[in-house]
Amino acid sequence: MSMNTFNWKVAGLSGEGIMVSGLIFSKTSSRHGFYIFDYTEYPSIITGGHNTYQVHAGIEPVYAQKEKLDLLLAMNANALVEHLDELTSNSLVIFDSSDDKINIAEFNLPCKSLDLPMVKLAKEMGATRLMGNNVGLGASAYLLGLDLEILNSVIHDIFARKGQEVVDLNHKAAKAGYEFARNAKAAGQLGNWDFAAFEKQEYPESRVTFTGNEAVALGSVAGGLKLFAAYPMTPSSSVLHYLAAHEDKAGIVVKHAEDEISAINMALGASFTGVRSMTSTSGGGFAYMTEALGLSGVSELPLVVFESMRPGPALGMPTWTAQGDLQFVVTASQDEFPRFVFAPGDAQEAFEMAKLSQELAEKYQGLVILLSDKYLSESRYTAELAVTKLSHERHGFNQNPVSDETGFYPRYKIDKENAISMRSVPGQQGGEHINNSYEHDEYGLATEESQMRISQMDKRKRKLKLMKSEIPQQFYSGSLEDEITFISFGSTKGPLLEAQRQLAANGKKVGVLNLTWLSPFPIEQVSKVIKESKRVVVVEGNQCGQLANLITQETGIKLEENYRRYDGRPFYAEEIIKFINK
Amino acid sequence: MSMNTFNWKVAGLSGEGIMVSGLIFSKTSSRHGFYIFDYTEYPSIITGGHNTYQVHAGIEPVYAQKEKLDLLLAMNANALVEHLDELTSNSLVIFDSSDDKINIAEFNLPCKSLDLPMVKLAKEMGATRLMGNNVGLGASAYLLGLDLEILNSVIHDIFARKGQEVVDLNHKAAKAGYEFARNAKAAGQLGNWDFAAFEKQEYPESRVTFTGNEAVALGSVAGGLKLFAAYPMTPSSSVLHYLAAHEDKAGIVVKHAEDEISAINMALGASFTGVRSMTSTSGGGFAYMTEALGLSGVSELPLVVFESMRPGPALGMPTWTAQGDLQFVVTASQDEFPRFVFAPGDAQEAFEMAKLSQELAEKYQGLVILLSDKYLSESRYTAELAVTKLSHERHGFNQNPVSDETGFYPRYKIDKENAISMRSVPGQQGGEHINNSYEHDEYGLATEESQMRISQMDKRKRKLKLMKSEIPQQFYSGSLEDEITFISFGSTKGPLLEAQRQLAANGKKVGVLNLTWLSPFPIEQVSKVIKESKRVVVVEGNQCGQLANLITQETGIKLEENYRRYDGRPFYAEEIIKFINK
Amino acid sequence: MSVKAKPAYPFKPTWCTGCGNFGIWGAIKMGIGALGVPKENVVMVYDVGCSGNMADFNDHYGFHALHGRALPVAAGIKLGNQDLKVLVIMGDGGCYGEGGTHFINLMRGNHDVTLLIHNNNRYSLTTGQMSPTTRKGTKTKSTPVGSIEEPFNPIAIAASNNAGFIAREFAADIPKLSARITEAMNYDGFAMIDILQPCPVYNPAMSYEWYRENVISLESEGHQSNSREAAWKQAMRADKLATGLFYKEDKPSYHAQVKNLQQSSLTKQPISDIDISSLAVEFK
Amino acid sequence: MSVKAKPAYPFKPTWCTGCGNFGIWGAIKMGIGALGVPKENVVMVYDVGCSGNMADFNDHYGFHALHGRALPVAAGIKLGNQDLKVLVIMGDGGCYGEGGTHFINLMRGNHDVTLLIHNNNRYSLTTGQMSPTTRKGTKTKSTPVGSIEEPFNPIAIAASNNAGFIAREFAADIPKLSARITEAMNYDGFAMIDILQPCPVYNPAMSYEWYRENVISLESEGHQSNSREAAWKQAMRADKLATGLFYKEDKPSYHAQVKNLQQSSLTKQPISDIDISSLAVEFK
Ligand SMILES: Cc1ncc(C[n+]2csc(CCOP(=O)(O)OP(=O)(O)O)c2C)c(N)n1
Ligand SMILES: Cc1ncc(C[n+]2csc(CCOP(=O)(O)OP(=O)(O)O)c2C)c(N)n1
Ligand code: SF4
Ligand code: SF4
Ligand SMILES: [Mg+2]
Ligand SMILES: [Mg+2]
Repeated sequence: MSMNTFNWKVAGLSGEGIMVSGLIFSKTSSRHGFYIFDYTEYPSIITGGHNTYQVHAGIEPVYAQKEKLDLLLAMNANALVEHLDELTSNSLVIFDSSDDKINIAEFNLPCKSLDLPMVKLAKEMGATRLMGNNVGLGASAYLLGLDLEILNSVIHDIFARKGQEVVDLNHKAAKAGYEFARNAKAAGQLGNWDFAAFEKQEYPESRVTFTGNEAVALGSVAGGLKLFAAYPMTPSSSVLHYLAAHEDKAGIVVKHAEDEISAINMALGASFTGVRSMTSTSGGGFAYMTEALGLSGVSELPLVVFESMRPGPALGMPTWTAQGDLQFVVTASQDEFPRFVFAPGDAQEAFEMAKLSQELAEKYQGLVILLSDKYLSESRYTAELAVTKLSHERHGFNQNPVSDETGFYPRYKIDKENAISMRSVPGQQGGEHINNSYEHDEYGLATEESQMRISQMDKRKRKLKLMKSEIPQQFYSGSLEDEITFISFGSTKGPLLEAQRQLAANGKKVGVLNLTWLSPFPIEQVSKVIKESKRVVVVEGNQCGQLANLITQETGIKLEENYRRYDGRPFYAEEIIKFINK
Repeated sequence: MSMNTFNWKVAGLSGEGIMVSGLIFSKTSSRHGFYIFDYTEYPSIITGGHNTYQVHAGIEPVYAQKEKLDLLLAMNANALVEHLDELTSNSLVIFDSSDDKINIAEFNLPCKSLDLPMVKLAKEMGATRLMGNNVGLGASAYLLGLDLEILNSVIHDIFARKGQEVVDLNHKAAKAGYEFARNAKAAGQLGNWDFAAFEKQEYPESRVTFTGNEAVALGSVAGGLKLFAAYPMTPSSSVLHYLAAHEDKAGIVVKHAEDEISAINMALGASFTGVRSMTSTSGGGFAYMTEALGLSGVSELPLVVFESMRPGPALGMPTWTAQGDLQFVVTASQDEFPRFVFAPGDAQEAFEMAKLSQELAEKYQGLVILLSDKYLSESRYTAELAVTKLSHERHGFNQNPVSDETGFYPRYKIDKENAISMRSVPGQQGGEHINNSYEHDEYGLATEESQMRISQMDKRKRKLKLMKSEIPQQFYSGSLEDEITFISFGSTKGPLLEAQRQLAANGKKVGVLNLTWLSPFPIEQVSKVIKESKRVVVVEGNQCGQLANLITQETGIKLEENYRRYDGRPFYAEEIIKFINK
Repeated sequence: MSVKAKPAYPFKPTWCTGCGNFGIWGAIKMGIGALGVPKENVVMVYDVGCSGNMADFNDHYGFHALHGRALPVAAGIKLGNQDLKVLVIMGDGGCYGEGGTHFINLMRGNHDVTLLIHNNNRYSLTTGQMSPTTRKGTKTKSTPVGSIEEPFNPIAIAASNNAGFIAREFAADIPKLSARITEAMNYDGFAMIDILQPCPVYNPAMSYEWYRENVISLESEGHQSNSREAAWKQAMRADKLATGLFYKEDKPSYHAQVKNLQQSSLTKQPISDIDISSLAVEFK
Repeated sequence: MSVKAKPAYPFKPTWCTGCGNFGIWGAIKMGIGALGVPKENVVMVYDVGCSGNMADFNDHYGFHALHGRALPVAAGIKLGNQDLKVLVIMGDGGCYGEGGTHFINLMRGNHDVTLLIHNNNRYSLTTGQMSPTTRKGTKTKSTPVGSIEEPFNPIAIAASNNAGFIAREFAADIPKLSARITEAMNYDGFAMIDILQPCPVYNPAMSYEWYRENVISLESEGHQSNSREAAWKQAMRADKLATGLFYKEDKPSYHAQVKNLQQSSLTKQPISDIDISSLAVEFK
């Protein structure tokens, strides 16, 4: 039991409503004004595998999942086996002995438990087996001191599209669970178990909770996305699903293409007409997109590619997390051209950077790769949407292109003062040019001439200098006194902040430098922090230390100490602490 | 005119026999016992573009093309325009005023010239226009002091399959040119022009001349290649053409697949049955192969991928050279697995390394990428084939696989002492297992378990240590006294050696460290040379310094000085010298 | 009970209750059994998908390929060792979408492999998006207001594209399907069976009952399987989904036309005695 | 003369003497001319190949795509701005080989683009290897003892795969080809013309004379272009190569079925006024 936080988990068979139940509980927590962090695990099969959804909530920001549970809602016997290690003497387990044929004594639980006849209670009131989950939610709410009204409001919002009858039954089920737990506790069935419930907080107008992928999708829409073409691949698919489902409200066009190659080339085609476009995939699909990245590069076409990592090589472990594609995405595609590579650290940053990606792709007429991983993509975070009305200027469009004596418009004009040349789009008279995947001259016509080649390569490289000037302050929470400075990128931010907080509570000061800009690389910032740090540990989700490699390549500094994980699981603050204490 | 070398070039319209003429002249030179280096240029269209073939020959090894010509055989007026800069007062130009309507005075040649009526002479003897090229070859032979008999022997070998009549006509044409030149010289038409011809040398039994691609193809056959599947892409296609044409003699199967993805997956399928296999492509096709690289990695299937670079991004300049894919091939594919990346420096090394690649792919059960570029792939070098009979042992095949109680064979057995587990192949009783693109257990069945994942990742990584022990001495021609040490990779070796020789002749000592092993990287060797060098210059064929990046990443040493070229043209010794003298 | 159970090998199917893959799986085992070929001589190549998850449920040599790429792997295996029987398991998504060009191009080569397409009209493993065979107007996760594309017709395409053995069967008709699998695996060349596979989770509309009502057997129609035209017409009909053998024609398979495979498979050709001297001659 | 000449814009064709691309090029210019559409509203998307080299010879907006990928680019352009006329130039290698899955899948969507396939039965730009339409037994650089595959039949495939406008013409019949191009570009949907293109350099056997002897016009046969079956039969006949309009059917094009494109093209939809508040609700 920790101060003003709780850590709740539901676990059971995939396909049996675990995900929805978790979401309901998470939203309920959030509507109490709590910060939440949700983490889910599921296997790469459709039903029958083991599925978990855990919610870490608190009145102060929470950054990551926690290992030790306050409350485990075990939807079958296997859930007890799988999560025994996560229980302490202060935990509580809810299970359903009648439905799941559980003899609880066999499990040697270290903690108290509540035998809740979820299925029976549900069926008694005419509800379905699956609705029994809400009995468990109601009980959880009572035990952690949550408001049944708020739980009911969430249940309403989630099930409204299935009709009032369904909503009512679910409400009844929740209430039954709530009351069962109250009675059991009152009857002393939980012994001395208790949870120090904390107060509801203010629930700000701007507050939302969403997953990294939802944040990316929404951020892209906020950034002016118009054409989204993609091909499903775990863990990126929910961006496609979200955008397809909201095509209308978002005012965009979504195309599920026949493969990743088609998706990226469609996005480039649309970009040529002047609309902001994007594709999304995971590492395997990204592999097939690599040639087209260079087409964006050589023809200076704006393009945003979202890539959400999972463990490889090849198919690897589809539903697990990893940070093993970093060096691949930084160098992917033949030859060289400037690119942005961003790796947001949480959903708030994912939203902001997705928005920014749309902007910067257009401004610098080229490629932005937005890198995520299963952990960020499918975990749910608290965020604030301060601004919901946006107005974008357009960058680099010549409103009155004029062709010269060649009959063509110098779309790729060489101008040493100005790396970025003005575009024209089809339909504009006088703007005719070729958008070429070959090396080309100022009009876009193919060339093999030495001088023109050099000029166009140099023109494209000149953009890099401007791109570097966009690099913002990287997330750095630390000071000169820190005993250790952790350097990480992307989603590793959360567990490190969680570790930082826990260590601080024990009087140990550590700093966290989390990089979200991987290309162009924030050389000076990173060098400075490293030089001023007493001890640096690079923490990343791969085996060979790709961030460490990149840091060495860019700064010339070799960093010897690192903590790496490559088993598909996310980092845990507890383990990071163990690592540095050993 | 240089000491015991000549530099000859033929230039004209592509599709008009320039390539064959150049080849004949090159072979003629080689059969004099001279070392040769041939370099060709042509555009990415089928006929009508400007095409050149140049032969640098000498009695000492020659390493690269030279800028200044001893003799230019200009097959049209454009050839004179294009190559004016390459002429000195000592050069000689052969042209055909009557056929090409050339008024030679207009060109302000710095040198003497010979007006040779190639087409007229050919037609007079009943030969075709194109056979007129042989008139030019005959004249060239006379003027550079070559043996007409040897020229005729080459003409015979090249045209024999077209019948004796064609051979005879070509012989006549060569003779006519030879005599015309002799008469012209005797008549004083060349003024004081003369060439210090040098002696025929011994022509060793083992001597051959071949292009980098031919060397790779032949070396692969020598290495036990059995199944070759590929898709054409300049400048890799000649490997496909060569192997297809020699399927029978080489005892292999060649498949032109419907795309690169099919090619690499076919090669992997064949590899699963136990045969040595390979695919080939250029950067654009390699992009589509990147996912399957990881399949080789995760399932530990031997595979050799030949990649010949050309300038990009995207289609770039198909028929020109570049070294811009280095970092891409080193990191390509999602997540991490050990791989060899080799970049031979000349045709001799290309032959040896292609042979070695077949061996090492099998030995380490994984991926070998053999990296070339247009310059190495299509330039012709002198080499020695000392050994033409080869016998290969097989690595890692369990002759008597035994399945255990699971009914499967532990193909991916975890053994901390032994990173390499023994394979079984379909058809072997008791060897049943799954070759999986998912993460898998010891039998190859899919797993998402944390411990098994870590074990298999660690197993694969353990191979890296053994692979490192294979790293041979990298090519290093230098000493502690050198004023400059050049570091390069792959085909840049030649121009640097040429520069080294020319500088040495002028009393300036420079060293050359040319890397052919890029992964695993020869960290110690490179660090040592750098530390012992007075001044290091990294020379590479790209804009951003990818070799320099890799060196920094691997050694932690930042190298500031570099000489780079990214206009599709190869390095020239003359320009390297100019660079370091400025 | 409080100890994690070790899995039994091969693993037990993880398909959803009612999944059409169960029937196909049964038919495959029976169909292979009837071949009378030693277990180790049958290689199964699996694409990625719910269908491909079968890789862990069988006891043959297996190759779990990348999404859409099972066919080139299979062709490569057969080129490496033609003495093997090669059976390819693909989904409609992998076969007609991601790997579409392999399907249309390797078919023309008559590579001697048997291809089963578990056609459930969905990308099921990735939770039910539209696939190339999804009917126009269908709402899926990637087409929430209805798909716009008209569906791909694999049988008609095969009939127009030189395939020598073309069949369609229903997943639930196990005896017929297993016999067809045996027949296909005995055929010397490229044999495809498009299998109508119910996916109750993501394609509930096309249920077992729906199929029973909409399927008609070619045999009952007196269809002659030696006419491409008749095959094409049956494939194109809008009223019913015909099952059975649409077309069969004897012709040499790919490897039978490769000179270096006339004597023996590549796996049997040693590399202990390579002589490149005759190849070296042209470089003199 | 001793100064390098500056190129004239657009560049002059670099095709070999006698190349069939000359005729097609002429027909394209005439065909577009007859549309009466302003030059800037016609976008040409070129695949890589000898055919695609035409990118530098025209004066329209052009997109020179990656090998095999011209179709998805074209579909993307049309989705971005449906007011443009989109004409796609591909070779048989890019369209039916490398890009085969785009061909079979985008066709089904009825994207409103016109696709010209310069079908010379070879990969010509890469010096003449086998392509998907190369006839069985043909010796090419990649098949020196004769190709094993039977050829891909694009017309029969299109007839089996929901294409709404299917034609074949001969490169040298410029009036007929140009009229067909105009007709195809006026068609609202996916219109393909497979063009028989002589390549005297790498496919000398299929010369102009050969084609003249082997081509027959559908018009002369009284072919009715409203029957898929008749189209398919004409496509499959072995004796002759029929030219003309095989099939035509009116149906809504892809963009016409996308709700957000009913009012205007995406390019006309501003991004100066985005409101995500209604989207944010579900995240509360
Ligand atoms: C390159 C790549 N893209 C996408 C995916 C994700 N993916 C896995 S299976 C699949 C589709 C499965 O559909 P289908 O082939 O019809 O098989 P089913 O699950 O329906 O049996 C997809 C898109 C992947 N694994 N690799
Ligand atoms: C990914 C990739 N693979 C291969 C190539 C090489 N390539 C360029 S054009 C071409 C084939 C051209 O054939 P086709 O499309 O029929 O056009 P044609 O030249 O015959 O007009 C190939 C293989 C490439 N550019 N990109
Ligand atoms: S999702 Fe569909 S295809 Fe996949 S296992 Fe379940 S029922 Fe079968
Ligand atoms: S190679 Fe063939 S297709 Fe290419 S330009 Fe020449 S004749 Fe035309
Ligand atoms: Mg499917
Ligand atoms: Mg072609």
